[in-house]
Amino acid sequence: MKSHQIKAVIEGLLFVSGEEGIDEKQIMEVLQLDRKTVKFYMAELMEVYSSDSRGIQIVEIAGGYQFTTKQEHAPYFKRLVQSPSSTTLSQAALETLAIIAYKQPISRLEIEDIRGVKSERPIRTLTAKSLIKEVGRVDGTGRAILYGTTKDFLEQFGLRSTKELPPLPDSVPKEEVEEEVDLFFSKFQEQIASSMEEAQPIEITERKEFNNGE
Amino acid sequence: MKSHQIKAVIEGLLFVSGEEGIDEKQIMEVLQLDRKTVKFYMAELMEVYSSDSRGIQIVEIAGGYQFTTKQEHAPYFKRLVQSPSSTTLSQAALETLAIIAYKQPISRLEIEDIRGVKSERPIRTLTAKSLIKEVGRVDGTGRAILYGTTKDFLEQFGLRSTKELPPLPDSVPKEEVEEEVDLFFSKFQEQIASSMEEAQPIEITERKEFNNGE
Amino acid sequence: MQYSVKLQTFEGPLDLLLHLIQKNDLDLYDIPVKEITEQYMVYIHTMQFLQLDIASEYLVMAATLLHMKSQMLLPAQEEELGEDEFEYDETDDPREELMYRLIEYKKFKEAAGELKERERVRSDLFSKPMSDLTPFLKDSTDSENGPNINVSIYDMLQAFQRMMKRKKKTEPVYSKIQREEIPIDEKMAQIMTELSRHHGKRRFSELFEREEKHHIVIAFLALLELMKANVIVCNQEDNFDDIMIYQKGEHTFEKSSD
Repeated sequence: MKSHQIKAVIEGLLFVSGEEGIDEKQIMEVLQLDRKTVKFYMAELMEVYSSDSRGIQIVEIAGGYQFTTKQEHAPYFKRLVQSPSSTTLSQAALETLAIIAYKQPISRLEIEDIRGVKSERPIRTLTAKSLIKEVGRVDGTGRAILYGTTKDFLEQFGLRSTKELPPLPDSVPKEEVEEEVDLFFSKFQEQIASSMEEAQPIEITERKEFNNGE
Repeated sequence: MKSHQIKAVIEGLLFVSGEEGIDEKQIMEVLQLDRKTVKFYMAELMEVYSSDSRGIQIVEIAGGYQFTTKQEHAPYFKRLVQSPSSTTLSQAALETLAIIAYKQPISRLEIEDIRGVKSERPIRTLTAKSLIKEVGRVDGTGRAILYGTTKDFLEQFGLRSTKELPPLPDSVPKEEVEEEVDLFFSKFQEQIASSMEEAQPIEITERKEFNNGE
Repeated sequence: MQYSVKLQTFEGPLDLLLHLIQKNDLDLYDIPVKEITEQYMVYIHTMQFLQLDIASEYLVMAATLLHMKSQMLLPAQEEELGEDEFEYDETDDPREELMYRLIEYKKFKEAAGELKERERVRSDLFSKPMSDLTPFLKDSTDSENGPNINVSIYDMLQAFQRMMKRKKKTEPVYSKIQREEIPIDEKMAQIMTELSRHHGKRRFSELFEREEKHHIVIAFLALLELMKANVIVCNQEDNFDDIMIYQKGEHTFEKSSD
């Protein structure tokens, strides 16, 4: 088979696979080629498709390849079709997912240690969305579940592997302070001001209010 | 917009429309072009795609256009369907398949109610893999599609009919339950059990508020 | 309604603390404990003023901060402390632990932001559903194979079971909660009785009848009062560990049976 025919077949395979994508291994099996040769043709095809005059591109994700449209054309498609990952995640789910992605395998307790809050719900949501899964158990009593990310995670975030995750920021740059004033915060500021003026020990007022509440 | 960009966007439009194809009119609207101009660009694109080195072609269908694979590549797609690597199903797809198998005929909304997450994609995958199909429509407005399993599904799992499906596991393995007894859940299981007998669609399960904030 | 939206942007006490530190332009590596504690408490009060639910984590952090504040005010205490537990080296900065946690949390908060951005970019890329390949199966010569998928019925049932397990955890437990008035003085006395009954040592989790916020808060406040009165000492080994309470005075700190 000639090389232009091989590329044609790969193009067809990418097309039929659509959002599911196609693995290198599947291409190898279908075309009876070795991995190196497949990689070679894929690189050539990706090059061809990267041209400005093309409306489709090949993206590499989770050990496979996928046809997608180009980001700059997004406005044209938004009106026509639903976005593949239009369901966005809550901040809680994103934080939990970030911790799992970087620290996998990790138990719920370790996640909660980092977040400082209970994290059962985001873990459930992420499991339901197939973004994380059980990857093992802690040895010893309790045998807590260890979580890791899934192939769907890589797909939804357009990653080839978890190694492609950007390095964790380890220094803490000072960020600009958000200047959002709302009802709550003006209230908050008022109270700060008044509590400063009165300069009362905070423990005393605290007791009273806790008693009233609930 | 330059002509090569216009062609790029049309290419993207053809791609996202997939097997359904796209009307001339839709292209006109999205790109704000008149019919004559669209016809001109389509002719150019079709010319480009007719090359031997392409694995996709553009065909004209009832007032619109459609990407399809080429007939001479059919043997490769056959191999793709039967390739051992294309043959695993994700947790999401398996869950969805289980629900459809036991609750058919069932609509997408009912499936999503049970799973607690959007399920369009696993449904599409299962359809593409010929494990499920449309078996009817819900009466009334909307006429939602009802899904059921296929003959291929029975073959795949070595069943003569869906009546041969083993009873649903109605208890979660004990050692894995870390939480205290949940009255609601036993209620839920009872209802599943009874609704299985009566072969009614499940409506009892999800309440929207459970998923709040995730 | 407006502020409940705003409040949800805090993902817990650490997030709130980071916010306070940033808002007031404080140094994360040298946190002024007094100031941050006061602001934090004001925040908690404001939440109550607006009659919002306060998650227990926020109260635990309040305790940590108050404890830290008192630790930094009081001269280090010399105590006979049994074997391993409960040791404060004079040179230890009590803020270190909190600082470490805040830095660690901040990292992942930022990483979450990057994930969000990635997700957004990714959602701008459109694709198409996988094509229906059944026609290719139909005219295949060896069509008796079916789709030849590498899963068994047990994989399917297992997937179903996993889903049930996940769902089970999502279902709420309904229970009736009766309002009770528990005066703090009474609770304080109760704790002291408990302590003397258990060799002067008790876990915080053993000090309230039910794990309800109301009970926990009262027990917690009573503890603070008792600490202030200098009749008990508390120790928490690790974040989220149970707090150990030791009675001061005639009782020695012996290890309990567990």
